[in-house]
Amino acid sequence: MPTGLLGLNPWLDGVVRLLLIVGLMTVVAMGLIYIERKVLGRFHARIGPQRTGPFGLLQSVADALKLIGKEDLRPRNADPWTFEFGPYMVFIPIFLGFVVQPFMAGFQVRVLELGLLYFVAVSSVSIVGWVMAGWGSDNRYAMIGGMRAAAQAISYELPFVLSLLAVSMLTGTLNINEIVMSQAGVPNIVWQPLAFIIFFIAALAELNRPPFDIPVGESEVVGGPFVEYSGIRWSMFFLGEYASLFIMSILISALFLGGYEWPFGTQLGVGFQLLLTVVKASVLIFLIIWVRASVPRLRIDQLMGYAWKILLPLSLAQILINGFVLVYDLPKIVLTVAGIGGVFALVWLTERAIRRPRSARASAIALSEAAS
Amino acid sequence: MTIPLSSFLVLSALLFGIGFYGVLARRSAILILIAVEIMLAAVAINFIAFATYRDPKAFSGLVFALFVIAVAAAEVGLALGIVLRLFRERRTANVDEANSLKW
Amino acid sequence: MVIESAHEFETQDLLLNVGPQHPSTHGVFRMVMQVDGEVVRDIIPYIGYLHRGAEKLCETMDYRQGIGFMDRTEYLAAMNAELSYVMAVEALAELEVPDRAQWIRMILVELNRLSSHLMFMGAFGIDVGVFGTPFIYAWREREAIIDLFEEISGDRMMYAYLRPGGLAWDVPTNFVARCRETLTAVRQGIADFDGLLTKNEIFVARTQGIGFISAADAIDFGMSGPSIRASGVPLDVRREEPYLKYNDVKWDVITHTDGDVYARYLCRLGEMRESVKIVEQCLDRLEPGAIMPEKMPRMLRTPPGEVYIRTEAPRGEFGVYLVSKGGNRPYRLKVRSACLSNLQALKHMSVGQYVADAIIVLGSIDIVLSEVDR
Amino acid sequence: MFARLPLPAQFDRIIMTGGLVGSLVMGPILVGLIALYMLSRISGAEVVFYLASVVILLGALGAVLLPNLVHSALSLIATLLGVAAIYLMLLSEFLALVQILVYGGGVIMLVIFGLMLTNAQDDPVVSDGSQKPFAFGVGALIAGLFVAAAMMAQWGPSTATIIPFPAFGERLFRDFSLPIIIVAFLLDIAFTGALVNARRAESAAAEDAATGGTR
Amino acid sequence: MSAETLFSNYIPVLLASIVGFVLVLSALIGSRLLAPFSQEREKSTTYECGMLPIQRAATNVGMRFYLYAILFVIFDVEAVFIFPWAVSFMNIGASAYWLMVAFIAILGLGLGYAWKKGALQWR
Amino acid sequence: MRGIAKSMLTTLSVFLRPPVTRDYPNVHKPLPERDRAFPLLLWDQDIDEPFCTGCHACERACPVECMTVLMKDNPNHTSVGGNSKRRKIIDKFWIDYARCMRCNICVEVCNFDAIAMNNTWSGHETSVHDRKDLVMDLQQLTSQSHRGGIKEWVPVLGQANES
Amino acid sequence: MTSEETTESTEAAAPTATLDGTIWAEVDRALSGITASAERGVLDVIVHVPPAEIVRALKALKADATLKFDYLRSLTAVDNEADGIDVVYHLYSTTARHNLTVKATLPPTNLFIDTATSIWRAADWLERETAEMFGVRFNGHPDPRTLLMPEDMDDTFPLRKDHPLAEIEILQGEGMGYSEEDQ
Amino acid sequence: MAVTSDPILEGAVATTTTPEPITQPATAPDEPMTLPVIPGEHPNEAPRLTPVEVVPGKALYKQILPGVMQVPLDLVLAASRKSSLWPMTFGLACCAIEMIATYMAHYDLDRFGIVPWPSPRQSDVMIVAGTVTKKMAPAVKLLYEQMPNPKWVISMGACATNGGPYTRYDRVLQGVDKIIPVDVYVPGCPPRPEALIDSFIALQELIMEERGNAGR
Ligand code: SF4
Ligand code: SF4
Ligand code: SF4
Repeated sequence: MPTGLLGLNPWLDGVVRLLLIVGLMTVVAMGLIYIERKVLGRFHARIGPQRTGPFGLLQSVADALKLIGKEDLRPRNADPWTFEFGPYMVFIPIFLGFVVQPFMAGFQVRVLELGLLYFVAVSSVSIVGWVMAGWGSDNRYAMIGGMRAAAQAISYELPFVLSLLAVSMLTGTLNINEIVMSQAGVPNIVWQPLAFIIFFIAALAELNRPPFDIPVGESEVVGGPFVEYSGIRWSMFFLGEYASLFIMSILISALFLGGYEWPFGTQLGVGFQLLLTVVKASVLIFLIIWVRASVPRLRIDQLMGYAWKILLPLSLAQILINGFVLVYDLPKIVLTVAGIGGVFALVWLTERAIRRPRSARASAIALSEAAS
Repeated sequence: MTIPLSSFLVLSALLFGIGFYGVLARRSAILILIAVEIMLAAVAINFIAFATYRDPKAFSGLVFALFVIAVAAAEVGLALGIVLRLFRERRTANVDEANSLKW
Repeated sequence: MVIESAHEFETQDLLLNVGPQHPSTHGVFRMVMQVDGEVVRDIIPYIGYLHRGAEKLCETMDYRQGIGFMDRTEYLAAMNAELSYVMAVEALAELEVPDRAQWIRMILVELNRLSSHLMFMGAFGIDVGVFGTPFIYAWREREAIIDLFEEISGDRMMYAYLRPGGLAWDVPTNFVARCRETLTAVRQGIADFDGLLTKNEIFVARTQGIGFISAADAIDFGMSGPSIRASGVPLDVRREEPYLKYNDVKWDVITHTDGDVYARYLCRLGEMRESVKIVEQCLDRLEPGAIMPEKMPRMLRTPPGEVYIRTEAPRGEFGVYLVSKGGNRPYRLKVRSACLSNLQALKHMSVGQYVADAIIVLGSIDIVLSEVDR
Repeated sequence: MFARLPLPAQFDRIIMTGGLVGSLVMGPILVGLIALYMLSRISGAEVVFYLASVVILLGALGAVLLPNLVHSALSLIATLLGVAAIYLMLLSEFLALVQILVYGGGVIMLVIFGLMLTNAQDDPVVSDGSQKPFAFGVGALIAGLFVAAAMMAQWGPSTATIIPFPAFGERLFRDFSLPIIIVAFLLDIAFTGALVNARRAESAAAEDAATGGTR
Repeated sequence: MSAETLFSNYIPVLLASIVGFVLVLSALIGSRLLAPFSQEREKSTTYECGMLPIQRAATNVGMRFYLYAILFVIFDVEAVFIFPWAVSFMNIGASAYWLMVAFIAILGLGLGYAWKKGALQWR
Repeated sequence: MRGIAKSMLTTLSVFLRPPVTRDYPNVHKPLPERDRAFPLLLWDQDIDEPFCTGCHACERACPVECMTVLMKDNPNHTSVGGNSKRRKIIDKFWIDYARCMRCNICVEVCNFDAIAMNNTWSGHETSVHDRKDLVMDLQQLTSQSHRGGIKEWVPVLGQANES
Repeated sequence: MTSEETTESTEAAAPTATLDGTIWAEVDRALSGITASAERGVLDVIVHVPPAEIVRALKALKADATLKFDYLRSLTAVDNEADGIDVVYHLYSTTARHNLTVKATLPPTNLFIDTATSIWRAADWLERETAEMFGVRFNGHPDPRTLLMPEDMDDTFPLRKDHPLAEIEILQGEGMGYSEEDQ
Repeated sequence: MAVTSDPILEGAVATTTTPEPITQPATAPDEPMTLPVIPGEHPNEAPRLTPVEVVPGKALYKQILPGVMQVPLDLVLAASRKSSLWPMTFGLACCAIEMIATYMAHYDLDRFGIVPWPSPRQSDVMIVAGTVTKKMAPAVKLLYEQMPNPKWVISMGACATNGGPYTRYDRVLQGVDKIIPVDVYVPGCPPRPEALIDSFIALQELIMEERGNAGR
């Protein structure tokens, strides 16, 4: 049997690494909540948490403690099993996703041969938890929210998977570590700008971040599947959300930005690698928060249409182009050119699709007249 | 491998039996589909088990299992479509009420 | 075969209850939507959760005491509400308002229109789903206007500053300069909104072609304000039946012909620019002088009679129907609420749209519940 | 101190029950398995195998027995995830993950949507009745036959090898090109059929709405 | 890769599910210890913007969701086939590439059909 | 997407501006002198008694009936040997801050300039745990003025609005 | 007042003033066959129409080619106690830009009037409100539920003059503060 | 079906949503139309406006831990609660505007860790900002009841405290403390945003003072 960290047997080794991950996840999720509030505060020309601890640093801790000390309600009509197990189903898959995240060379829980497939497979399960929460709450907002969440997640999973495959085609492997290491020279974003953008958009949708937050949109469904959850059970969803935000930004940086690698060699040591990961992930997180502060929410039909009519064909095209270039051994720069062309196509298609033609008004009139 | 092949086969047999019971005993069309899924899973276990244990190249069985998964997915989609239509037109998802074919 | 379970398979459209406590009903409005999938099939609005009898109470108050209630009736544009009320009293009591008071009133009313439209922008941005940002931008500028009002009248929202005949007291000496400062801030705010929303594809996609109402329907429903002007009816009391000094300044009635939510948004944005223009002209023409008529009775009494005064409030025509039977208090006071009429058209505008659209259609009407319910 | 534990009042919540079920059913099994493992009676792999089997069988039983169809569907997830673990035991990493991906994310969602659409979350258990003994008999018979066959047959020694994933792909796409194309057509056909049926259903619903069925 | 490596790779996955479960459970137990507890009838009514619920929530959702789910399952299966292809097509060469082109094209036809039939349209 | 980019640039420009937050409990924004918090009774420092004579004018004029005025003979009146010119003086005075709508009418109707709106922060920071504590009695109403803690604002043309 | 100069003559709101120069002539023509009388209000002309004829009159006013009162500004009522209840319509024409006030006086014993919802949809909620506030019943109203009142409190009419105001719960004075101090 | 039943009392309203037009006879029915005005309290009001009794359930640690060991836990819990008071987004009238202003950039309640959540299930504080009419009161009451313990109520403004300017109208509830217990009252009509912040500070002090009750 191969020995892992500290020469322990694989079980113990796994436990130790997982416990480290648990600590990391808790700290990071709380930190992310704090950071998001601070950054959003700046976007809103205000300060954000300030009075709990120095610079409000203890804000998330206070929130967490308060949530633990908060009564945990279950509505009378709720379905007990689904309602109570919803948080588990949401949280555990996200936690499983940590297993393959590359933080630095040599530290991650496990290097899986099929790491990407594993990640995709595992994270697709958590949507069941959303539906459980939504259905189990016996609440109409929760129900609609859960359904929307499911529809959105399955729609954006395809562009997500396909653009991720586009990257793995370049390297010929599904092993995240190998993908990262193959980017020691040039990060993949250079070869795959289109895939990067599609992946980023799909990741936003998978994370239910704006503009894809219709399942939890306050102005429509008052918080979506979690309306009825209170106290610690609710905070599990919350924690999961931020943990997956963290995972997702690590993953994007690993796949497209080169993770812990950079073009100038590895002589600076593992600490520096960790720093690189953190910096790249932070940039992405800032970007995600920035998007949150700036864009309105899409409507469900636009959201689904965008996934199926624009992102899916484009990512299929990206795969075929990648295959063509690789099979016929064309210079890699073709990929870049095609990718940039694809980005333009994406922008053009987006603007065309989203800007409804004026004639849409006529149909709106017809509809409202038919209905009334 | 320390687990004997027969363990897998027994598991798959039990699973198949449960699925069979579900198909026969329940009347909701959707539950019958669920039971069919269980049976298919049992079958796929058999395929892979035999492939792993009995096929030196350990290959065809895996591919078969892959195709089983693929076809099962397609089957669920189609069957549910039919159930939905049945439901919409007959107001029921109960197979016994849908046993006449003249709709 | 006995169908034992048929009742379990009855299909029913989802009844979605929105309000009275819902983040996007702008107060205590409630509507029940009949939803099929995500499409709204029917809407029943319920109002009256804020019906608190301002009209009835005003009948027991003398004319000055009533001003406070007018403030609270239209709390987002209290100046406009006060203006209608005092104009009604003035019309009955035949008071002549001095020029300076009129100019100041006009400045204040337009500033209040600005702050009310800013509020709309913010709330509407939230409805469309931008996380907090528009609200924050709106309030940054609104706060400037509120500060100005506070310096003038002493209160942030309930100014109680207009009086039948003129103003309660004169504006501070640095008023003009402060006003110009505020206008600068507001211009920045308008620019921010313009940058944040107007061209944003998602915003456009969410609002264009949604909540259409034709000009004829809008007139039939008695809509007014930006809501009707967005349908192409240039109905603006300031232009049709000018009061104060609106004839003496240059400004345009903003109309759009699309009649959808986006047009209503653009109308308000345009109106904000017009208001800035108006205030600037007023500031230029403001001269020292009296703010009250020469001879004011100690206790204002009105002869018997009745009058229906309409002014253009930010949300539309704010009418005050005042019946007096003599004495120092109204016999009957009726507030014609623009929002009530606009809200009536909600069902017409949002049936057949998506749930999310129904919510932004509601947002685009820009209701103030205490004006609807009074 | 324990006398002051207000157990019934405080622990009536299902999650406690969930924890209890977890510990009462899975706990003894787990403890037993670990004990056996410690006593070197069984290997680590067998521990996992028996655990997975318990999960699979419990899940399957839940799926066919639970009255509420949504519960059935959710309990099916346990079965399918367990089956994925079994695939893993059978050295097929890829199939295990595909099982999770296709079933856990896709098929279950499909089934749940189907349930939500037909309003059939509450299965007419009442109407099940008569067939149950018969079904049980047949199911037990088949399972018994298979079990007997599996136990009686002499299975030779294992020849298992792990195929590296790229090699699997290579052979799949070299040797099975025609089936893949056929699968593509099959998927297309299935999907078109489903679409047509669903759209028919939808137009039926629309007719409902139009003829005042629901309004 | 040997079977042992495979297992040792997936041991943390098993452990992680247990750890995750225990994490949630312990948080819940901690909350049970610290949080107040009361059973009031009104408190456990379903939240509905301050109104008592009009009807049970579990009514049917739109057919649209279902259509998208079917589409998703089909394309998910497609993705499943692309996974092994992506790592191996370089070894096979052009034939595998064109096979995949055909595969995607056939499914693309299906998507196009659905598109044309308006299955991707919400109304 | 260009429009979205524009939105994001707009938000970024705000991100780069300094926050506008007033750090409230630490920093109090200067209140304008016209600020109307709640009415207070003024204290006649010369004679050391309130200005208020208890004439009930404000009580009658208050639109929400939140004042109660009880008047008494002034024990400090010149006729009984004191130094005050007020024959009658306020005995008990309550204002229910919880009901007052801060309309300024009481100030406008008072003929003795005995009541004024509090324009300091003390008028705003009045949260209590029991609503009965919001009923201010004479002592509470006058103490701030007694201490000289209030600068009353007299409208420049305040006489003009005796409607 | 500058504000009044545009529509009607500005001064003298005496009800007996002459109606020259107003739209009364047109209105009179449009209302032929209906016994209407008019007076001059402060801003608008007030037309009194018998309640029985109100729908006919309003229809005529809307349909008339020169008047075209297509916009219902407001609809309300005034409780004149013994003299019954006036239902008041404020009309406006978006094309011809003139105003008119129409009044129908209902005797206190028969508070029924026909609905105007068929003429302007704007009348819908306004009539519902008037109905629950004054107890006026609008015959043929499509949706005569309460609008502002709670559903179960629809049998009192708060805007009537005889409707009492609530007692104030007073804490100060003879209430709490006083008694405590005096003990 | 016209909706006549009270949704709060009956639990169900509008089984069919499209109101059937109630066709009234064109001729007036000859019932007397001057309905009696019922003076004083309306008979239907009593059940819908009964005050809420909070049933505090004690936390487990309060029951099993010895007294000394409770103290630090109480302190930590109270301190975290006071730094993370989440109000429900819930505005009733004019005061709500000032409440919104308090959330906004110039005042920024987020500095105190106060962020609004739309659902009562996640909120600790209910800010009753505005006039509680008798039509709205049941909803307010229900929302309060749906909040999990521990929960607090801030009554913001004159109307919420005792009806304020509208007290004398008989459709207005004379103070929200008639139906739910209130912890902090902020006077003013409307209170300034600073006054609301001040009330939060008062509430924080209250929480710290009552920390022995933290497990309530
Ligand atoms: S404050 Fe003025 S008006 Fe009021 S009682 Fe005193 S003297 Fe009279
Ligand atoms: S300010 Fe107005 S409400 Fe307050 S006490 Fe004076 S008169 Fe009454
Ligand atoms: S207290 Fe004043 S500001 Fe607040 S809701 Fe009541 S009337 Fe409006």
